[in-house]
Amino acid sequence: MKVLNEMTMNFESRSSNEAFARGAVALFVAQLDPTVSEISDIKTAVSEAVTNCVVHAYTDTVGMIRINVRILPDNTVIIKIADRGCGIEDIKKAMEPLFTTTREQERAGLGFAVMQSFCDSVSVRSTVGKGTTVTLRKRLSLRCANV
Amino acid sequence: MKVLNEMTMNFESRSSNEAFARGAVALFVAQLDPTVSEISDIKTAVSEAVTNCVVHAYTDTVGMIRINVRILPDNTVIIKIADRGCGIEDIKKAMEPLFTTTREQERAGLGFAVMQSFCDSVSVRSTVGKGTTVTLRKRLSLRCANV
Amino acid sequence: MCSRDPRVNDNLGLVHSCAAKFRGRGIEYDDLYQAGCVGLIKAAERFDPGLGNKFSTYAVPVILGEIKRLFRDGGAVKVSRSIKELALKIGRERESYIRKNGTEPTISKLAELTDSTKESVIEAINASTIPLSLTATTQEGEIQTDIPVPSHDTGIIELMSLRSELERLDRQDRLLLELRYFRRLTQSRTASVLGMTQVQVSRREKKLLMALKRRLEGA
Amino acid sequence: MKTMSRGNELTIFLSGDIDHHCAREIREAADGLVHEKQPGVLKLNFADVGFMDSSGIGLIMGRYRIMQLYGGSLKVTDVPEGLRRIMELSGLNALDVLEGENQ
Ligand SMILES: Nc1ncnc2c1ncn2[C@@H]1O[C@H](COP(=O)(O)OP(=O)(O)OP(=O)(O)O)[C@@H](O)[C@H]1O
Ligand SMILES: Nc1ncnc2c1ncn2[C@@H]1O[C@H](COP(=O)(O)OP(=O)(O)OP(=O)(O)O)[C@@H](O)[C@H]1O
Ligand SMILES: [Mg+2]
Ligand SMILES: [Mg+2]
Repeated sequence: MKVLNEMTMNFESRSSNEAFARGAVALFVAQLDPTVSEISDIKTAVSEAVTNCVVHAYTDTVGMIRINVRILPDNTVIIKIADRGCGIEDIKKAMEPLFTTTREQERAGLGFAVMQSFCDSVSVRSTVGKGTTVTLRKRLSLRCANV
Repeated sequence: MKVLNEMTMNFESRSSNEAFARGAVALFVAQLDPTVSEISDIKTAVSEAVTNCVVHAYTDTVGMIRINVRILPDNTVIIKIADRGCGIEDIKKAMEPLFTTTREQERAGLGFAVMQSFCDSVSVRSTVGKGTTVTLRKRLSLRCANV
Repeated sequence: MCSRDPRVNDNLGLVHSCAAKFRGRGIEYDDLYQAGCVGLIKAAERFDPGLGNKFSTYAVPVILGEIKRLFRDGGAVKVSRSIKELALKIGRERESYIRKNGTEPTISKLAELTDSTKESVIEAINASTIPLSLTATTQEGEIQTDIPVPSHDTGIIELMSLRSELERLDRQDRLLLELRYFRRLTQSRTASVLGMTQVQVSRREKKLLMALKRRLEGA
Repeated sequence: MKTMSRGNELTIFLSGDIDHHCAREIREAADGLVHEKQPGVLKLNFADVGFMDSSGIGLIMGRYRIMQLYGGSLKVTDVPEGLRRIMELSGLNALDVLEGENQ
């Protein structure tokens, strides 16, 4: 499908950038004139994916995170969050609710469950040692206003 | 000087992206805990530079705009706004207040004057046919809070 | 919370973990937790161990769904409205902070004062009006806050007014001034563009400027 | 866009951000109104404007010219503190359109 508008950003995997990342995505999606709950769903899902990059992909280092957002004519938003970090060995297992590999911190293993609950679809591609790309898809209820 | 944090974004030169661009820069700079007026200065300057890309660099087409933001340890923010559009023939003249090449759209020819007044420094590099990069520099009054 | 179903009591921690994911989104934690508990009870009622799933795996989406419903119910509101309300609050807090402390609050201070996040403060500023009123009130009464006025270049002002006056001139005169003052051409270059002599340009220019000056001053 | 008509005075209440993206819409709406009502004084109320760049200046200058063309005048009112700097930078003071300035 034709892409109506598109944005890509690159930033370092610092926790201080988490708020920036979800906020910037929200600002971009705001063009579609969404409701509070739609924007808030998107921000929560993006936040989970970005936090995973900061916490899991680049555990003891700082690496780059890349976010790409596309707006399709049917009011669907596609958001890709990609890192070049450690990768995920067993994607299916990682996506199960309550599965987590970090014990020490207060991670609940709910990140993917939250993304799934907040988006229409979540897909994950990952190669161990190369990195992970999470693709979120959400169709907004209202028609495009400003694009 | 060491860069404390950095962000780059790429988006299309659509006027509907102008609000997104200045908003995203504001969100990133928010890490430095600025005041409302510092944020508003930065947004105004970025808006001028981005609008110039939309209006002048890519007059009858849609091209990519790239924004890079760096935060330095002395609380300075460096913002580069780059396009690969038509370029500027005479930079010195272009930067003069009231100089404008577009009459029809009610441009006042004040964009560069505004950038200069709202930032500590503005520099422009441009090659005709290749594109333009505007670099804005502003030092914020308060010390770094979260980076 | 107390239930006959042990699955409910054993999994309250799960509800806390789910509710924690929704913190800072404008709904009280207690309400999030309550909704999550409703989800947990529903999950316990519907769970079928015969299908081979772990209870928690089944329960999480149900709990999340129930919490999400809280947002959905109030959520048809357009972004701009809720943000406008926050913006109003920010404007008020900012003003009273300046009144009390004499300096501008930072974004994080404003977030603290309005019980929101730095990010939403910026978004509110981005999306709408933060009323920045001109006057501030102190105990002594109303005072005018000092607005830093940039030293303005009178040249700009004159040119600005000039430009609007130019629209009234006839084409040849407008071109002459345009070339001389906006394009900064020399008199002889201007003369050759317009098919005049340098002396003619000089005279005409002088006359035009005098007339414009009179009109601008008379306005 | 909220407007108010009193006598030969037309007030347009602008709101939100004024940038290049939305300036055209405002411009067209304002000019339509001016054309229709032919007011002696056009007032642009900036009380609810949160952000403005030079597109806003262009907007004001353009309306200034149009009002002159009609033989009327333009006033810019209720400018929030945050926008004063850009208004002053542009030299709008000299055109005597900024209302409530204590010269
Ligand atoms: N970008 C990533 N790179 C590497 N591993 C990842 C990445 N994202 C997720 N994982 C792996 O998948 C697991 C599950 O992720 P999920 O977000 O569901 O839970 P969590 O991050 O462990 O806990 P929570 O998100 O609730 O804080 C993680 O523990 C981690 O092992
Ligand atoms: N990115 C760019 N690419 C090509 N030309 C540019 C670019 N930015 C500025 N210019 C040139 O410089 C001139 C001056 O720019 P400036 O922003 O000061 O005024 P303006 O855009 O014409 O009017 P205003 O900004 O007040 O609406 C423009 O008219 C244009 O010719
Ligand atoms: Mg996670
Ligand atoms: Mg410009």
